[in-house]
Amino acid sequence: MIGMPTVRLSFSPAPAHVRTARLVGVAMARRAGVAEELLEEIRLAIGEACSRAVALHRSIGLSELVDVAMTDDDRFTVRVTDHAANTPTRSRCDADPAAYLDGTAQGPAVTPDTLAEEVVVAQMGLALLAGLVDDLEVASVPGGVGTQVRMSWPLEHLKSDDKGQWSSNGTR
Amino acid sequence: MIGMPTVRLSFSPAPAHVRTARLVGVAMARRAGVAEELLEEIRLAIGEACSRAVALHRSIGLSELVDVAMTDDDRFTVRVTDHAANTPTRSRCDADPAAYLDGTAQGPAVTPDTLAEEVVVAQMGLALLAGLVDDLEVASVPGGVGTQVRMSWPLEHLKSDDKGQWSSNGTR
Amino acid sequence: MELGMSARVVDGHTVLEVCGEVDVYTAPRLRERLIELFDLGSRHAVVDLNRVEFLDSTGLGVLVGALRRLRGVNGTFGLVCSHERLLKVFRITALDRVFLLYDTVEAATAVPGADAELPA
Amino acid sequence: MELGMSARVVDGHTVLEVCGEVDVYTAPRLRERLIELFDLGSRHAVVDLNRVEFLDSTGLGVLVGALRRLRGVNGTFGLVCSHERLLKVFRITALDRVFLLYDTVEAATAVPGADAELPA
Ligand SMILES: Nc1ncnc2c1ncn2[C@@H]1O[C@H](COP(=O)(O)OP(=O)(O)O)[C@@H](O)[C@H]1O
Ligand SMILES: Nc1ncnc2c1ncn2[C@@H]1O[C@H](COP(=O)(O)OP(=O)(O)O)[C@@H](O)[C@H]1O
Repeated sequence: MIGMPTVRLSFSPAPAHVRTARLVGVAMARRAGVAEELLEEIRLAIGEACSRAVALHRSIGLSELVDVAMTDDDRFTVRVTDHAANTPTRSRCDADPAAYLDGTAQGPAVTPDTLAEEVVVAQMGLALLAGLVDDLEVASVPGGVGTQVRMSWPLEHLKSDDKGQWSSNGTR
Repeated sequence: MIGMPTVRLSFSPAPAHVRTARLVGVAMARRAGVAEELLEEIRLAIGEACSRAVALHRSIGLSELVDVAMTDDDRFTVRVTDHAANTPTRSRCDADPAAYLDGTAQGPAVTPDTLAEEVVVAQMGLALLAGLVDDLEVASVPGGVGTQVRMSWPLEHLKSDDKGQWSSNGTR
Repeated sequence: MELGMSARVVDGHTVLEVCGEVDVYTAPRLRERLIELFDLGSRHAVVDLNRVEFLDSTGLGVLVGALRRLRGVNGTFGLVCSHERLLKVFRITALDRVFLLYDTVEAATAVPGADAELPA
Repeated sequence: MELGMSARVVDGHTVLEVCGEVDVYTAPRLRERLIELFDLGSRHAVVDLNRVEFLDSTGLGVLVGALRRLRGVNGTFGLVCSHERLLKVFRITALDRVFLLYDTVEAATAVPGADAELPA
């Protein structure tokens, strides 16, 4: 059934679990029949989408689980969903990285460096997602709080589903 | 919070996803600080609990997702939940494997071999779970349809949570 | 991680060397391969598990099925398994008392057998 | 998969060789290590990424932070990165125009530097 996830991974917003999501995503993509040369970008893209969601939950102290749903119907599709309310602060990260290094993007130079680094990370994360994934869609969660990043990749070869059975004659 | 899963994996009842569950379980156990020498039995135990749930769903044509919830509070705890109704057929698998080979356990010899193999598999799966896992609990899902296999293992070392921050002086 | 299999005849026994993971996902392919060999006439089979990294109950089920099938035709079915990791699985399930377990292919094929050469 | 780091001084540059995955999980340790080196007085640093298998935006953020910090004290910060897999990450984010990228440690340390020997 299209839309029904084959595998769903939900995790508390901790960096370690982003690794788990990458691991699961790549294992599933490989088994689903995605071309070997796409696996590295899938690893990176899933990591970025999940890191973004984790950072967002953590930045507002939200302990709710981040969701990753994966399906492999006609394409390998991954949906990463956060549960943070859509506020204006969420779009603060679209400045130019070079400008940030000049100090012009962040306004006065009093910005603490750790915050500044987070902004760079958010920018780079979005740049990577946009640069890596041909079929990328970012949208508000329908009828709820949060954002969903949907990405998909083509399947290279179809899966077989044959399995042998012991013949009932000749056995006893 | 005890009981709140850190990672939850749900998957359609397909054999391939049992591998995913093993992969996730071992990766999480390792990161949670479970002793290296327990990882192999965790891999096997999670695989058996998930295979059992998958086989059960498939045997009654249930496409609902199988659930695996993992927490790492004081111990590494894994809960595998199926959503099959509790019927008498579910306890058919407690005969002795040797007796099955003699043909005595299955009554008349007309039993198709494929079914017989499934019975052996179910027996061996339970034997492995019981033999491997010290802290094992099988119970009906509270207030719902299905069974939950709960397993836990001790943590060997505690996790650190330090992370450096760029000092705000000396940077610009 | 994936399953690899290769068959040869040694001293009248069909020896199937298996490597990788024999589990709920790959066991059907092991079953298929064994059926194929039995259909080709193998009556004395040895499955070499020494390069198997993982074996679960579904894998055990396939091996039990093979044992039953060859017993039914007065054949023999031996397993080569010398690593503690796998032996543990046989011990816990008491299948170490059901299967003939050998350390080496040489030991497993020392018992008399009469399988012909495999067709290419 | 895990992160490994080892530092040495080459021609007045502190060279930190990194291997494994630099990601949202391990990047904090890279940051810590760089801070440690800078606090010990390193002003001319090179991070050798040639044995890094994976680098994500959090890793990039740490590298940008290090670059900023050394720029702030008139130091230099070079990266050694010759594998296409990683270069792609720098290109997509346009950070190939922000960092000094070198193929080898030799090339990166050829520019003048004045870091003292590291304390044991
Ligand atoms: N690489 C493979 N090697 C052997 N068998 C495979 C392979 N890929 C798929 N199969 C067979 O296809 C069946 C279905 O697996 P698959 O469709 O990949 O699972 P899913 O799509 O649910 O993740 C398996 O039981 C297996 O027998
Ligand atoms: N093996 C390790 N190597 C380095 N850092 C680690 C290691 N284990 C844990 N940490 C640190 O602890 C932090 C928390 O990770 P962890 O508690 O294991 O995640 P979780 O429990 O949510 O799976 C990480 O951000 C990391 O900096």
